[in-house]
Amino acid sequence: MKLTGKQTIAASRQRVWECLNDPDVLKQCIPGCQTLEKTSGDRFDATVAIKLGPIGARFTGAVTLSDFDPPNAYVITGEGQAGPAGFAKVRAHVKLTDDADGTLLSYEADAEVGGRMGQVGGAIIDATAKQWVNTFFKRFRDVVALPPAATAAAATDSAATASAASATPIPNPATVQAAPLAAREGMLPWWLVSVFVAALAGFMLGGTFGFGSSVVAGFFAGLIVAIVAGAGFELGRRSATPIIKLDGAAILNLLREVQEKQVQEKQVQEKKT
Amino acid sequence: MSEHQIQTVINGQNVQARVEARLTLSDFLRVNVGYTGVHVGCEHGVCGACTVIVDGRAVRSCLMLAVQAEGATIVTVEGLAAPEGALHPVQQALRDAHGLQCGFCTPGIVMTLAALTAGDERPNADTLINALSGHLCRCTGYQGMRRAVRALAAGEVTERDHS
Amino acid sequence: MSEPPTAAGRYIGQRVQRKEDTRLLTGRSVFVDDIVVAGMLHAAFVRSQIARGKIKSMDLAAARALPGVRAVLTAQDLGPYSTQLSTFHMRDVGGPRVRPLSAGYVTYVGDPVAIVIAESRYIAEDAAGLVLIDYEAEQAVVTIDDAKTGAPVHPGYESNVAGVDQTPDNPDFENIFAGAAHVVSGAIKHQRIAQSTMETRGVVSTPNGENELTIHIGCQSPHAAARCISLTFGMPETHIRVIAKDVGGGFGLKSQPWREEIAAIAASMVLKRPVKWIEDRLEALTSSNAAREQECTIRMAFDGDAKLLAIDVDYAINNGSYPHMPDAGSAVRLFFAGPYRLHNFRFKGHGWHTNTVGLGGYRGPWAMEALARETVLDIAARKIGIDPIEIRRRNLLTAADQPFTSPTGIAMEDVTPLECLDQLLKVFDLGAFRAEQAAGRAEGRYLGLGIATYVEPTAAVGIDPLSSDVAQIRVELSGKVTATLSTHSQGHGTETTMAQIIAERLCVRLEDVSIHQDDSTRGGFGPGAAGSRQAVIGGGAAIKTADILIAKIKRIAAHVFNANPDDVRLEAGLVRISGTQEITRTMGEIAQIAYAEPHRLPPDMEMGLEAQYRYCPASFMTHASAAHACIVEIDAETGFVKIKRWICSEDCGVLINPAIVEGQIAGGVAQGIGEILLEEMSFDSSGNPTAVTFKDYMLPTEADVPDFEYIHFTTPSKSVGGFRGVGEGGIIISAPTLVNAIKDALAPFNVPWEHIELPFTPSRIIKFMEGVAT
Amino acid sequence: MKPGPFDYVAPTTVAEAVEHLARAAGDATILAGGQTLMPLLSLRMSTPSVIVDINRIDALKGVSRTDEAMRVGAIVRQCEVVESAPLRAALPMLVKAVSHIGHHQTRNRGTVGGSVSLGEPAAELPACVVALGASIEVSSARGTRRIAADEFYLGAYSTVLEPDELVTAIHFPHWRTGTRTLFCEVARRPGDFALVGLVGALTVESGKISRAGIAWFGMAATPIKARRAEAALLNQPISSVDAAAVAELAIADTDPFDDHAATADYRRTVALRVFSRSLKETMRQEA
Repeated sequence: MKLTGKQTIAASRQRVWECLNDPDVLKQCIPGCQTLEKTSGDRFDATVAIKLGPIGARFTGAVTLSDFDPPNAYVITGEGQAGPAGFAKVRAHVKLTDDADGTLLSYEADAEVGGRMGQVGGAIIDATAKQWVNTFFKRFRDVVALPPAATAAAATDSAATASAASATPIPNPATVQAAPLAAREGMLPWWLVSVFVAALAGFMLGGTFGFGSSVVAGFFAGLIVAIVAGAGFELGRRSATPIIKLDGAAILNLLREVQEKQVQEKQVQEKKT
Repeated sequence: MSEHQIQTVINGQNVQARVEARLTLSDFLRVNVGYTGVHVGCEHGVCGACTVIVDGRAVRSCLMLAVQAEGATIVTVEGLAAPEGALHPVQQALRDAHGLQCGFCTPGIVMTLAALTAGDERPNADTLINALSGHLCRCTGYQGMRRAVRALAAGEVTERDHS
Repeated sequence: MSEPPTAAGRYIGQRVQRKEDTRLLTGRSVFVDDIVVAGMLHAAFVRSQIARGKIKSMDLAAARALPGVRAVLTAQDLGPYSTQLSTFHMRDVGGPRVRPLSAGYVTYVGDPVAIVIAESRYIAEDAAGLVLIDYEAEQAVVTIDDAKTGAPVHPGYESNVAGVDQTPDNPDFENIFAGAAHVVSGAIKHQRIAQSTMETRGVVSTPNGENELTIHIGCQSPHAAARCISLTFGMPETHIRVIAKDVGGGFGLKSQPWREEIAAIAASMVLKRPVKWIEDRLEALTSSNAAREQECTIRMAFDGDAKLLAIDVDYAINNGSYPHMPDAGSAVRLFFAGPYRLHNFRFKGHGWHTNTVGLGGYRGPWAMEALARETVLDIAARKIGIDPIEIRRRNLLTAADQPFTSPTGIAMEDVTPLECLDQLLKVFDLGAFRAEQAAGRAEGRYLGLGIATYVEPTAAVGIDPLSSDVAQIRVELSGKVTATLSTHSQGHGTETTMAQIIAERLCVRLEDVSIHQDDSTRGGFGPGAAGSRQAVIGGGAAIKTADILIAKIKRIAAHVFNANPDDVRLEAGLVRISGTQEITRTMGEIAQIAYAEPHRLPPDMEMGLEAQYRYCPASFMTHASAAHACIVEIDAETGFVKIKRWICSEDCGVLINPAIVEGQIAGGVAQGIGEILLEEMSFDSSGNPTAVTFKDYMLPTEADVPDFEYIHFTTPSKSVGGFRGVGEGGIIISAPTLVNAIKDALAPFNVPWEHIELPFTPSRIIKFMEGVAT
Repeated sequence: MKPGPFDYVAPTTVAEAVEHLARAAGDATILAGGQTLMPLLSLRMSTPSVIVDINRIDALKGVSRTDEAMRVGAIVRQCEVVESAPLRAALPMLVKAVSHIGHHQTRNRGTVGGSVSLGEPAAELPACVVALGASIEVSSARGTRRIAADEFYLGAYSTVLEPDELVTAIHFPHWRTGTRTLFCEVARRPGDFALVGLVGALTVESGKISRAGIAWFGMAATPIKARRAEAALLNQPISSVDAAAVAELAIADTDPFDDHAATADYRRTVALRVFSRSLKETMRQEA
């Protein structure tokens, strides 16, 4: 399935080019991207979750950059398997040219959805795949247009799955906070993080700091939920991803993270007042 | 994955069981309870072979979880004929009319027609025939089924002993 | 039973209720998935998601580690059991070597690469989902056109040609066309069809004893299945017991165990544990051997009187990757002349391999001969300017023409297509219809009449495995009758028809005859349901065996009561010996003597009351004849085709049970309706199937099939019993009948019918009506 | 085809249900009638960690009449709609459309809320809520809100619902008694999704059309409100409506696609025909 598009970006060609090669930017722009880990020069392991109503699939695979012609063009390829649900391949040839309002990004993409998704989804899945590709470039335009500092700080929706039809799904409270954590923790899976943050949200709002009883309560609540989620996880629904075992150290680190975060936030608030 | 204790009445018998959350009602009835007359033909709710009567209504048992049957009263094709062997009028009508060949889709059709003819007033042939469109049969071309339905609607069928 | 005793001994030709129905109606039937064996494990397959490519790596660790998983086996793990499958003809007829699981290279979406064995199907599927496969994908060859130019599907082959089948060269052939008054041509592209048995394929394999197997499997003959399995694994049949009590439809799909069944059996032998595999519908619509998908272009030459001079056929069939049997249309060629006075015939057929699931059998596998011939005959009639009925009258074989041998060597001595057509036209008022049609058109209603005639070749013998059938009948001490036959039913009702024949012959009550045909270790070899053969050959065997018993009963009675065997007659379950005063004994009393009182038997007579006969008709094949007519109305607004009337005029010889005969016709015609209007097993350009549920693969529903009218014309065949067979005729004839009706309805739109593509979807019909051919 | 593993909860109150949704952080799926979800689970195209079964929540049951609307609880079964005397009287067009959903056996389980929130492009109920100007009552741990049907659908199977939100009821505004029904569905076989479908209501007062609500199904990725057609009909004398012209306006709003069941061209061609025929039939209806 072929599709083409254009985006005018209010930024220099050089900056657009840099962003095209910046994993953080790519991660923010790939709808439903949950992890993007550099494995070699131009290759990144990635997990991307797509959600379409009750239909959901988590693709594990790679994003590859190739055919470089800096700062004019390259090819970005994404391939992923979602276990029984099927697989997806997107290969986009991206061209940059100067434009009155900055840079004109044009792309020619070829998308293929295979396996069950393609077999059962038919026209609807095709339409979704198109939307997915277009959403990527729309987001890219928006992110690049931000000042460089903001780009780095911009919250990703890496914790939320991409609602393919709405260009920018509103992530729920828990996951918005989860993202920076996940980013710093690097390896932590989104669901685990979000579970903890959800559990800890309670005492944060209560404004209790330090290891109070409520913290311990929140901690154990989080742990229990995490184990439940972990069980579902281990029993193979996210077939393609490595199984994460809960270990005490990771949990303590995570808790410390949250503590630090609160202290920082508290300081910020005090400055404001 | 969560497990659940359920209590149901199946073909007049109290059944208590512990089931995995994901177990479908059709598999529960076939494997756990042993009512293999519930036939699984597509597992996506189109063929109708797995149709059973849940709380008086004909439903696809492949489109329900076993855990959802908690507290429900279920009738499968095994629960229709009289103990001494007299066929249910629906079964008799289908037999008289040669309404089946391989017989795999038959239990579902029997259950749909049994549910619709259970009430006091007799449904007309159109109502029954429209409900037949929810069942797929690859053998018969639906000829005998339609004859059976017309006979049922006309009240021409009586139970007969086949023990 | 509902038959009063007075009916005893009067069964052939009666619409008796089926013996199998009470168990099927009450849920007491036994289909494969109903079998539970102690220690049984459950199988699910890991299948290729791509149509073609090399397997670079397969990561089975996560799947093997999952609790409840007993094994994840690849082709290598099956070891000696990763064996070559035998074809439908049970011998190597060329084509790729087919193994239960693919290793290293996949050739269609659904190609099984590993089998997971677990404590439940749920867990097996969990584990299958955990297997990670890294492929090096290759360009898939999906259509016949792709196959002609694409790289060979099977490495080591020079091309994608699966086979070539053609008639010998005839230098004068083109001259016939050059000199013909009329030359008419037409081309048909037939979509791929999924047999869609309501019970999917399935097997429960139990290894036991010393290298023995007990196998419950969905099949069309336990004997054929046992033989296939024995050849595949190099085991003697004697070590294999195949049981198939109730089977939910076969239609050719279950004519032999294929890759998945064999893989499950192999796994049970590797693990030494009972293994169950039940195909789910997604597997059935992606990985079960499908059918049809052919392209056929034909030319017909006629003289000035619309007499058929010659037919020229160019045929191609998409075999897919691993067909049950590589085919280039040999059966299509064989039967193309049909019921017509044809002398000159040329056929060129090509079979192609593609990266799609292989083809298997489907009711009337040669049906393209009738579809192409009958639809182009209609084009010819219009072109020549005579009625489609008239062009058939001028060319159909008459009694005077027979015996007649077709250009492909098919001998016909007593076919009656013309008589069937005449019978049909007695109940159908052609003139009245044409008037109604004209009136309709005036007000924008589009009615059409389709007529087609054909002969159905049935009961072929001498093509392995198609052969004889055997019947073993014994009168028990109780006087009740047990019969074991090599026939088999997947809905055919042979349990009833065979009992009708035996009860009639032995003059006993139908309910006193029980039929066994579900176990390969009982009775003897028979190919079961294939080629519309069981009534003719199984029925013949039942009659011959019963007659042996009757003779013995008469000899015993005559000997015991000092009478002449000719004075002994069987009547209503009794043996009557006429003489000065008539003596009457029950069948049981005679059996008592036969089994228990040797001194009362004639000298040298073998004890007991049991007999066996293996029957094979004298002729290579028998023929049934038919003419069908249907009337359609096409909705000008939506292009929907409504079938308003359908008349089947058939001659399948002596009817055993008219209700069962009509059931065979109706089922076939309904399948033909699905073929023309609804069903399509479609693929995307990369070979991924796109009609994998019953929402997308559209089977006819009750609303799509009209009430059928039947006319039975019963010319006894020369085989014992006079039966002719009827299994495949309905689907073969219904397709052209319906196409012709649709063409007739759309006559006002001047559609160029020379090239048609099936199915006739509403989208295509609307295009026809807009004058745009697809 | 067996569902993958998940946890199952069957709350008895809306509060419990939305609590479960919030806790699952977007990884829960709501089980209503299950007539679409169950196949997706069996195909493993839906792999939630938690299934929240709402069938035991009494607050989601039943049909009631408020001053401004008929309130249909989210888990009112489709068969109940067809059998409901109040709905037959108040919203005959809804009842007619619902009687075309799937088959007898699936209507016995399938729910109103389930079909509305799924947003299958070729389904009857989403078109009904759009045509009749319904509003969708939604709850989450963050509160409740009402969403106008107009703004509810974003694309195939995608709506403005947040992952933690639950549809609790549909409010169908009252249409003056005697409002006429506009309905037509073209499907390959009984129970199949529509190739072309339209549903609508026309209120006629003293010979003039005083209110019109019309929507297509199967004609785009979402139900399509035939706004231009509605505007053109408003205040027109019912007797002198140019049905063909209105049909042209109606399909102008659609964006049909090709699939295995029909081509986009077919849908357009046939939509034009059935709209104008159905409208003519509606014009002839006795008020």
